[in-house]
Amino acid sequence: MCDCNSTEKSIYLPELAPITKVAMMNETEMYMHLDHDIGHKPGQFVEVSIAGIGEAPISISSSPTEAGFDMVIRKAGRVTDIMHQMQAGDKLGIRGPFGSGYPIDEMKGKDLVFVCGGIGLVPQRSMINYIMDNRADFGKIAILQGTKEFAQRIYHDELERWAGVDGVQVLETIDVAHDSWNGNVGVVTTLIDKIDGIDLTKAVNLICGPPIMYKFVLMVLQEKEVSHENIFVNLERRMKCGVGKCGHCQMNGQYVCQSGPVYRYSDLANIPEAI
Amino acid sequence: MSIKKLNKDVFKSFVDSMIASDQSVVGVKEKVQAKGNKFAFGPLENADQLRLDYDVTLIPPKKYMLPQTETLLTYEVKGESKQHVDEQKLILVGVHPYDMIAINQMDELFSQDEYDTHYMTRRNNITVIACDVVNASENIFASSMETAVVEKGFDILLTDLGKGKEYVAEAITEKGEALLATAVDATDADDKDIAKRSAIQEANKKDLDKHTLNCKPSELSSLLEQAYEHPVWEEKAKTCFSCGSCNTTCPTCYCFDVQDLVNWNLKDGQRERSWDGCLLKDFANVAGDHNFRKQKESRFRHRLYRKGKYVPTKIGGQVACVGCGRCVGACVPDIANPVAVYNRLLEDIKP
Amino acid sequence: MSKPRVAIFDFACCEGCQLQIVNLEEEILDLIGAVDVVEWREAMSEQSEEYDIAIIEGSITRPEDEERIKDIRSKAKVLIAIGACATTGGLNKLKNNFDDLEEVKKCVYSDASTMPHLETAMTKAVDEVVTVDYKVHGCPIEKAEFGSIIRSLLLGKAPEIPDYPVCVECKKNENVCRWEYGEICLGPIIRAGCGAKCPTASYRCFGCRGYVDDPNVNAAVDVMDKYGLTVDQLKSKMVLFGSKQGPTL
Amino acid sequence: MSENINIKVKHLTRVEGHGNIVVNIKDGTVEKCQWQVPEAPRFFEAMVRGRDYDDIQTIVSRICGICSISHSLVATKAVEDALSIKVSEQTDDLRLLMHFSEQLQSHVLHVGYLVAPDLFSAPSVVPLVAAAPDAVLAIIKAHRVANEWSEILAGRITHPITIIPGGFSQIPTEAQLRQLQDNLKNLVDTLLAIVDVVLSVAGNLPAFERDTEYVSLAQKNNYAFYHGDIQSTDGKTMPVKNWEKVANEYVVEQSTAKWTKWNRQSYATGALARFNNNAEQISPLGKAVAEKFGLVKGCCNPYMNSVAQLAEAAHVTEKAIELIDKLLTKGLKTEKVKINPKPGRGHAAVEAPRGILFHSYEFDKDLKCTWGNMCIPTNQNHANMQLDFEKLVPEFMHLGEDGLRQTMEMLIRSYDPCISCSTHFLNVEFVR
Ligand SMILES: Cc1cc2nc3c(=O)[nH]c(=O)nc-3n(C[C@H](O)[C@H](O)[C@H](O)COP(=O)(O)OP(=O)(O)OC[C@H]3O[C@@H](n4cnc5c(N)ncnc54)[C@H](O)[C@@H]3O)c2cc1C
Ligand code: SF4
Ligand code: SF4
Ligand code: SF4
Repeated sequence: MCDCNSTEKSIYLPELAPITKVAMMNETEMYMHLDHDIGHKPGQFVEVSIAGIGEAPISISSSPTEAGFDMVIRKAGRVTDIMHQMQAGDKLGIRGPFGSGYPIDEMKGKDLVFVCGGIGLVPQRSMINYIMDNRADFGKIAILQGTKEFAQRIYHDELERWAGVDGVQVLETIDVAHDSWNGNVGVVTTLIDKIDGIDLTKAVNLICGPPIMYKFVLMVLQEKEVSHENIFVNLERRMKCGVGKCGHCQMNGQYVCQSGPVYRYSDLANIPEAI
Repeated sequence: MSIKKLNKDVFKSFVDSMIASDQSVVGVKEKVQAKGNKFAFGPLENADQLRLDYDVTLIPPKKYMLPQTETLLTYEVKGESKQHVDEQKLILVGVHPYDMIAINQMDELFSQDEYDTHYMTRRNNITVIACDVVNASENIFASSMETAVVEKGFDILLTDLGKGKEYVAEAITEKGEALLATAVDATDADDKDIAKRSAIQEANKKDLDKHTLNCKPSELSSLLEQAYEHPVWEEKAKTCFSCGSCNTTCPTCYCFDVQDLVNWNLKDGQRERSWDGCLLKDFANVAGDHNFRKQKESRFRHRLYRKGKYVPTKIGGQVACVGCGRCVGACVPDIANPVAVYNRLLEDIKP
Repeated sequence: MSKPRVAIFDFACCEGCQLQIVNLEEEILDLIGAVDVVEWREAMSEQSEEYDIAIIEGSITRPEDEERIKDIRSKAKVLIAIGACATTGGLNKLKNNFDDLEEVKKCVYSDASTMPHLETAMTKAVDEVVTVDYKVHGCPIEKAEFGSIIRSLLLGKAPEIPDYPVCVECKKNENVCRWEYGEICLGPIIRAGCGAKCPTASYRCFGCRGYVDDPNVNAAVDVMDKYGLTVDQLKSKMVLFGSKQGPTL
Repeated sequence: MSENINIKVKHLTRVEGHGNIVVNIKDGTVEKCQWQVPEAPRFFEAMVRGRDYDDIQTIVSRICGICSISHSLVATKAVEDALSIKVSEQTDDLRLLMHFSEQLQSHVLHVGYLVAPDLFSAPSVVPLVAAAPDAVLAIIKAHRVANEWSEILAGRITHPITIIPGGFSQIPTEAQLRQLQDNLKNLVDTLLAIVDVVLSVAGNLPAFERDTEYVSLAQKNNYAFYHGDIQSTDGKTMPVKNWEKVANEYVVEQSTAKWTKWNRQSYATGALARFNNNAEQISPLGKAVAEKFGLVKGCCNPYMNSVAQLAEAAHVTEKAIELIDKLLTKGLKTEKVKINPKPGRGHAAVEAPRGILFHSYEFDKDLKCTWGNMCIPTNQNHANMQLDFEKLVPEFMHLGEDGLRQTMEMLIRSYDPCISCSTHFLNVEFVR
């Protein structure tokens, strides 16, 4: 037993950091920037705390190559409702970063395919922008983004910017047709066949979206004989503590807050609760 | 360190002097209000209240390290938070071996990876006096789980050599040694006493066996490896109330919920954690009302996998069911007994 | 920000839940400090048509009550039902087990049964007539739970109302289970939040807070044999606060 | 002086339940003057039928949130009478102790929260928080102590859970009783402070008298709350089992609650009735309080009911301190409830804070209830309120509309009516 003294800092104690920028991205999603460096890796998340309201796990959306960090907040409940009322200058409690993040080293030199559904793009963006800032280290990039409705699209400026980068292709679709939209209509899986010049079986495929999306994307990748080693999924779970104690995020033997939320699909073979 | 012998009177005055000291003393008492003779840990006012011949307590002594509800932080609403750590010193008297082993497991879980100072501070401030079992409870199966005797974690181990007339007390820590030294009239235990103690412990290893697991606990992990789709989960969970009593009475369950409370001034409040249970319907519910363990059987299975497989991988292979039998008695539809489930699996599967 | 205006209204009930608000004792001064109570017939003479939060006690048992509750709903931004009578219909729904109230009335009052003041209808919970935003369960409500729900709302946060059974709180209180005495305790299918008051006082839970969202009533039926009890006995306990709502046996 | 007055108070405030006052005066002649009860009927007498004997208390406790202890106690006594169940002396004493707690709680609530605003010409207790903070805090404290007292014995404040046929599901510990006794000793000064505050504005109690029959329980050596026979100030007594011959309930048009009469057209029950029948037995402190206000046996001013309540508040506090001494001296025993219920019919009465309360039940061989009848104090007061009104209106109409209305409202409040419970007992015969 460790005899550390009791004045040790609590793992549940958040640190206050001011919000420096907010912007509504659409009706339900809010962008936030905090000038607060937490030394994260792409794919990690923080626990956002508002004293009196509660905590919520929120992905870090920006690359560690930029100062501070970005979040995108969907209005879904107690904490996120209040976050939506906040403005630049207001303070948020932050714990973290938590989680394992993306396996950057092994992605180096490879072609990468990002399959994103809705705000699944949010955590993926932390990796995408890291790649943009270290472009030479990575191969070709395909970014597939599917959104339910036109009005719910997020980060469209950025999708455009990425599309202009050498060796990067951005494919976008929406589920329901819309007058102002002349791009692809249909679910995100319909984009997979449109990827140009990337051998999916050799690429690293990274998936993040609503729980239901994984099954379908994985089915298509299965047909394309992509090995499970080359697929990474980013999973959501209920979380209370973020530090592997409270038990809520557990799927079979894994604590998502510690060993996830990014998993190599082949590592989930014995984790039937994962997908 | 020393092994002493305390006769009844010496033992009584030893307990009374602890009570008279500046430390709080909690021990096993007969529950006054209940109609049956059930037992519970509670503050001792005098040595006579202490019942070391108890069978099992209603809930385990983990409530002193991980209280039903505790404050983690105090805060200004939407502002600064301060950590709240309870530093009260406590002597905990009468912890049975299986409960001690559960505490040892929890110590490991709360200190590994991220150190939980709230749990660990409480833990480090507790002096534990463990005691060997004298009366087997109705559902105990410590023999099967290899938890009938305990070797570490406590400060002093007491063994009743017969009807509370004589005790052997062994201190294994500095804290324990210092405390035992306050029993000034205690004599050194001789070889005969120690032999008697061994006989009692050996007997317990065999006799705390109201249910018998048909394999070694170490084999559970590989048994469960093959049991995920077994029909037993649905068979049993059909009558599960999702009441979580199997969690709330379990000495090795430690999942918790966290909630923020606010005072009437609406300006300050506290963040509290309280016991949760993986059998409760909403345990794995997330926004959008998506429930990752929606089916009763998946929650029922999760608990038995946690005990037999998941937690063991975190704590060096030890099985996280210590055979106290509490869940067996607590489950109204009588489906929670881990031995019954594991044995049912063993009928069909070879570990 | 000005203080929210709160109005408290009662329908058919024992007014015990309003009493729990009075029973906040010293805390009621805090409550008065945090909100403007603009109408509360039992405690004050002032009345108001303008309020933000309407707190409703009691069941809806007459056509005229339906009109009144609809009117209240149209004026309130937030409507909170307090107590079993309002949240589930509670004990008042025992009456609904009689098949035909008109006939019952005729047979009782004969000529007088058409007198308007004797009008009665099947008991309804408030949410059977209008939308209810939040429910404070119990018969009576627990003043501590009521206080924390109100404070939560004042902070702009949806209150956490348990959807797990009474057993959770009962076990935390270290009670001996009533089933061990062969009593039919409804704890496993009833919503917690009361702190398991009854089993803690060595009395079986009789279900005043209503069922959890997904009660396993079939399990309760299965269990009866094991305890040497009959399903009729179970029914007779479930009917007290559980008539004509949730799972009926 | 106004010749035409029209008063229509819909849903009188600061009373438990819904009541209306209607007065029409034309050219100085009273054309209409009514106390109406429009409360929604709840049919408890029907709801107990078919239920288990051990669920009766749970059901009928919900008749009234404020006097739930009285309803629970009287129902349990009636069930025990019906099923030939005897209880121990300890059970009896503990129940009496619980019963006292409700008297204190209810009286403090009534005088402090509901009547005091009238005496201070305030619409509610809220403005008094600023005007007389000490008095309000004293009232809150007395109310809290009374509630904590109930909770120790009844398991919770409202709707008791520990009272079971034959005894208790759980009794308090000796430590709890000792603590309670200390609290009650400390409470005496607080109560006297409240008494002084009320005394300072007692001049605002209207001087109105009407020769009235007062009915309550009475006992030789006790100020009767829990045991005793029914007694009238007209000199008649009646054993409890014949209570229906006292109440003689009947239905009137203006009310969903039934009315009652015994020896005259109406009678009154409540604290003043108890005082008028038991004044000799009140405790020294209770007596001192009564004397301060000049309350003496035979008082026929209904407004003095609040004063009688204050005297009783002092009485129960003093008596409870004694009773705890008795219980502690004997030592508390955990008694297992062992009963052997036999079917039958039974009756009981207790004094609820607002007056005498009757319950009767019958059970069949399966111990299911086949019949129930209850008569609550407010029912017994409705007719008397109406007769008071008829004398009061001509006497006080010189006050004009506002003054008259205020005087009439105060009259109803002084009875401490429990209107919602009074409407639960329309004599309905349900056919399945
Ligand atoms: C690793 C990770 C990263 C995430 N990243 C983001 C992100 O970048 N942006 C984003 O917007 N969201 C993100 N989320 C999701 C976000 O954490 C949830 O939406 C979270 O619930 C919001 O918290 P809240 O307090 O606003 O909602 P809550 O008030 O917790 O309620 C949300 C919903 O959760 C359920 N729920 C919560 N508590 C209970 C309870 N006690 N009982 C029953 N049901 C309950 C209900 O279905 C409720 O509707 C992430 C989640 C994870 C795990
Ligand atoms: S297994 Fe038994 S104790 Fe556990 S949740 Fe189910 S019914 Fe309750
Ligand atoms: S007494 Fe009732 S509430 Fe408590 S554990 Fe048993 S069944 Fe559940
Ligand atoms: S234990 Fe049951 S009956 Fe008692 S208060 Fe709680 S929900 Fe109501």
